[in-house]
Amino acid sequence: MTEYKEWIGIVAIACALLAGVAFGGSYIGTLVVWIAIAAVMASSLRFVLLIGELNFASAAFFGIGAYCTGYIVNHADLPFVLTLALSGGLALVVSIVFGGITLKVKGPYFLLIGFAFTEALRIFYTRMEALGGNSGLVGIFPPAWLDAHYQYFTTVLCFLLILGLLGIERSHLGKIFIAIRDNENVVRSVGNRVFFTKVVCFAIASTVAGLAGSLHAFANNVISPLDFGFMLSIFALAYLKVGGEDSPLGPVMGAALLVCVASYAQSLGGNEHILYGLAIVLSVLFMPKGLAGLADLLRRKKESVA
Amino acid sequence: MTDGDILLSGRNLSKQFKGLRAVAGVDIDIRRGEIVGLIGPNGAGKSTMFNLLSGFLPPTTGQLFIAGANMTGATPERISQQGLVRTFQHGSYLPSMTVRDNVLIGSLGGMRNARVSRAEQNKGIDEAIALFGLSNHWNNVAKNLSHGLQRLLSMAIAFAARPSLICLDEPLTGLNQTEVTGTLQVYRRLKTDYGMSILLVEHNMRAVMNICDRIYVLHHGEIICTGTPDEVKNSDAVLKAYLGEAHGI
Amino acid sequence: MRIMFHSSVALKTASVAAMLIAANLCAAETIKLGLSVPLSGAAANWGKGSDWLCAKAAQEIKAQGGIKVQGQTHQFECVSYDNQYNAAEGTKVAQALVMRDGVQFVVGSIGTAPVRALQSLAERKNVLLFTVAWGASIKGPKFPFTFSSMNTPLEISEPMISFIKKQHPEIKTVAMLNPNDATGQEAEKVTKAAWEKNGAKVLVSDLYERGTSEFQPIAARLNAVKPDLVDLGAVPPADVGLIFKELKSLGWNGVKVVEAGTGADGLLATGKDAVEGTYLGAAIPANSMTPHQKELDEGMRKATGEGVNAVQIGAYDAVWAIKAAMEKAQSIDPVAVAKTMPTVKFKSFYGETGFGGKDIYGSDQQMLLPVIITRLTGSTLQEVGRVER
Amino acid sequence: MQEVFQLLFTALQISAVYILFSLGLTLIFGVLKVVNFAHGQLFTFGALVLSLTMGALAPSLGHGWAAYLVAGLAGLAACLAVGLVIYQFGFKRLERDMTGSFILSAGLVLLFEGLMLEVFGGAVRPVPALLEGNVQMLGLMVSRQRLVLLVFAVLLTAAILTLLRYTRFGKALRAVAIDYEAAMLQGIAYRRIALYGFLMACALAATAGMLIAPVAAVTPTLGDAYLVKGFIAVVVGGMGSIVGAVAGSLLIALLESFVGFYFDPSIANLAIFVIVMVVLLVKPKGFFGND
Repeated sequence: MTEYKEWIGIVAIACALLAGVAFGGSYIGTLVVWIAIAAVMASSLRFVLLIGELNFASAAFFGIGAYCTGYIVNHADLPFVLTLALSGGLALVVSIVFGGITLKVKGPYFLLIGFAFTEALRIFYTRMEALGGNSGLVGIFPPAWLDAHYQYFTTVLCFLLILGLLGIERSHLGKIFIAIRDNENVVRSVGNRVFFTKVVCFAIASTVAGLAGSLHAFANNVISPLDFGFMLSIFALAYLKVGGEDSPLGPVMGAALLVCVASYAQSLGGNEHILYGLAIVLSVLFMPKGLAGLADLLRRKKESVA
Repeated sequence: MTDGDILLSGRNLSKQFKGLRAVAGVDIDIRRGEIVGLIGPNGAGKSTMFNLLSGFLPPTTGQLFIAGANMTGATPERISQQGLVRTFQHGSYLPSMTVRDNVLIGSLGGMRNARVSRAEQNKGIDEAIALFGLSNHWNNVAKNLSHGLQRLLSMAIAFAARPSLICLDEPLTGLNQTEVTGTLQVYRRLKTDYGMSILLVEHNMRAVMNICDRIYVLHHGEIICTGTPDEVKNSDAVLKAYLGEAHGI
Repeated sequence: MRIMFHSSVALKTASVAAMLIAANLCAAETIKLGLSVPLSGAAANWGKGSDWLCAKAAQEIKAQGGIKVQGQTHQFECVSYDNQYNAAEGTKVAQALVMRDGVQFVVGSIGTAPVRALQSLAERKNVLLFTVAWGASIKGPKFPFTFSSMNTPLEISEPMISFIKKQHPEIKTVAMLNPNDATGQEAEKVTKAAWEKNGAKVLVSDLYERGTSEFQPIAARLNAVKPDLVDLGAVPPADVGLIFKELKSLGWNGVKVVEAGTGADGLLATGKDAVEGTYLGAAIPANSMTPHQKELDEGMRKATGEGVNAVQIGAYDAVWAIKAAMEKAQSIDPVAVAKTMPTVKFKSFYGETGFGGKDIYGSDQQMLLPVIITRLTGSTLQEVGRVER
Repeated sequence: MQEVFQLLFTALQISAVYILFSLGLTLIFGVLKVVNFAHGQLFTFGALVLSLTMGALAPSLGHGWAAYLVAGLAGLAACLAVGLVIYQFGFKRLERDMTGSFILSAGLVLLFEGLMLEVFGGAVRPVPALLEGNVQMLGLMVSRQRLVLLVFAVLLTAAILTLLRYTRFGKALRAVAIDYEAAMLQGIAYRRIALYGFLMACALAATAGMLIAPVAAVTPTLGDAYLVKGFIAVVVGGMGSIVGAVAGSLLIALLESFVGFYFDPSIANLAIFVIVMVVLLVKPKGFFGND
């Protein structure tokens, strides 16, 4: 039973969110979509953390997916599913090239190169007429047949992606990821291809981020270069850290909590940043295992009392 | 001895670091089913030698053949696929994972190109765990194990890859006498039951003399003596090299 | 009806409900006015000022007896959210304003990208939208609910440039710089055309990243072509000061123009004596302020640390325009109000005005405001020219 | 030729701030192995406190050296106090946890930026120049304040290099940077060295912020642009290396100056990001990195 508790937890949260879409009115529905997309971003970040790297380029791949979708909708009339697939595909191709080059460096260097990549792409968008320059792209609507159900569709797809990532994590491949984080020389010494595996991990996470970006573009209808700055990675980091990075439930819980709190905190004006900042600082210092760790602790306490 | 018996063969291997010649023109041969010791005073170049053989460092000059294939300059992954698996002196395990998952990683590396059923794979993992006496700890997280068990685990990981040559970097350090005896027993089984060769870098001279078929003595990056334990013990060159060292033979 | 699943949402609804109840106690009916403005980052003061002026206008209207529609008296209440100048946050703000808070009138929205996000929702949901964003692409008959409450380069550039050319007939060459964003790109196009039309040659026209900290290379490049005049179009005030300062230290001394110059404080804070004589196209001159304008200016100084500027005034004027349109239409339905808006006359910050702009945008959605050309002398702005429209 | 000369000099001037900024970053990384994103906030905080104190002192002391000195000390003290708090209650608890401490610093960025906006407001604060006017040097016009900045950058870099090379504290610091476990075995008090190293970096950030204040737009977002460039300088130069930080800063300033002049300032920014990726491909540890 405990072996499947993360699966059950994630599915339970997904069901709760879907119920929110069904009964909660249109704003709650939108909120659910944001939570789902944020949860995917945080899960993607966590996925690369399995090999021990902090992937600041995740915002860039999210942006690549969104811009690919925006471009297709504005310039070519392709079917929705194909658009989604192409957006994920572009993120995949770019991530293989980018990862294949940069995963040779580790730790802070990898982090900062991802940061530079994100910022470079952002400036690149502003200079591209075809991508709408600084104003970005508008009119990115889901097709008519899906419009009424788009919130369900996005939520379900997002959670399928999250469950897919969890599935990979629990597979032998996922164990090699964690082993690489633990001690990559040992993994290499017994004949596992470390670099190749790292690129695979990075490419999977980036494809998922690209798909999330595409869903985001359809959900928001409008995108602009500043949407995909490095702050996006920092926010994803906040979801992950508050939720707890040890458990696959963490990013989902963190995203749900922080997106709701942020929606509430909007009325605080510019103080939203203070809130996010405080949330990160406090959880790093006092809740190093995040919400998921806290839940675990409570459960264990209850068991020991009972 | 015929060429067919030779599993690993290094010819004129050298490694030059900025200004320092860590290994200088070493020839080394290891036959199938042979336990070979590599000893020498601190700083003799043993670790560099290990890195050269396992592909973690490319040699400056010289050539490396494993099971007949030229492995000069190959990656550690490639060399491991060719049958050579090594352990590391420190922390040669995966601290956050369970004993079983540690061994699983070893078996995954070993079976990269083979199609093996889940059941067979599990059997192999259990066998490795049992062989190194870790059966009671299979679900414990590696970082919580005692030092001695961690040493055994690092050998179990290497074994699970089913290499033909297993290179162990000071595997007995920190083990108590019973553990040492038990481990040496396992080495004999690796040789007899599984036909594996072992290359052993070890400071515990009693153990080395006890278990090894042949010994290479490295000093200042060069092989100063090679032969059976008895031959090495009686070599003048070896005695001279070790003089001044805190521990003699 | 909503069914709540998240405690935070429930909490929020409870507090909104509490606010509504409290509001209902003091007024018969309160109409919510929304703002989607930057409240953090470099442009935070624009948003904070807009918020303050919206509240101020609502307060003035209340003091004058509220909005009278079909025998009922209504009051305004302002709610501002931070759009962080990007489309993603702009969407969140749009959703919160329109879908959550049920706002039907937006009096202030800053930044082309977030405004497009808001517009995409507002036009579909019949929400009336006032903006000070410059992009011409967001205006016109395609967007019947969108109105603009600030002069843009299309209004400012031509009259201002011909005025300056008359003042300085010796000007032959111009160097231009604009920020690399929607506003800057828009300004660059219009201003460049206006200079060429008035017989000056544009030697160089560059874009730079907002948030740039070192302006020496930029100044060096502008100075290298030795222009008679430097036009900083839509460059924000603090950057204008830094650029003119660097230009001065390079020995350049020509005519300085900033079409979007909204106030002297930012320029002086960074430019000191190097900004002397700069022409601004969107500032409120101190020497010709009415007592009421002075009162607002001083209030703004207390609230944000800087004097009032044209960006923020957009929100103030929008509130009054909506009041006038509601009373004229005798309705608080945004569809009726939007229909009436182009024909309404009302008292803006600058005086009596209405709407126009059909010749440029295709519909009368542009608030007709005077173009006031000011010049920085010492530490104050003097009005040197005014084009009424 | 004159043009190239002018651009070179411009690059030199710009690099002065980048150097002061990146020295602090590289020091923190060297000693604590922390990628400190909140460094820019300390830089900003220094400048804001300076402007506030200068404003308060203006009636009694005017804008002379005395006012500058007092305000400068106030800014320095404020930054050191903040630095002490974030080290003692933050980074110390996450010793050598790269991911954890980076996340903490990212949280601090959001928190500080929000707080400073709340406390100081978004308006640009005027700071009078320490030295007004320009001087003619080798046929080039240079502002005096920029020269002061340049002199400070050179002096501080020299001072830090001397400190690291010739004092006991400096040697301990380097030992910690190379291998902190070995250093601890040698009896070096790692915690104390780490604290002093961190505070030194804070002081550098404050100094840089206060020196640039008269020639920059002092707002709560002042440090953001420097943070990005400073990090790129450190990465290109090699994290933890002092010489690398200087070299990286010079490279960025040169790019900004020359690409900005011959192409377009916005392209210059793009070029900087592309260059960092190219450099890391060729030299994965930066020019002077050895870690």
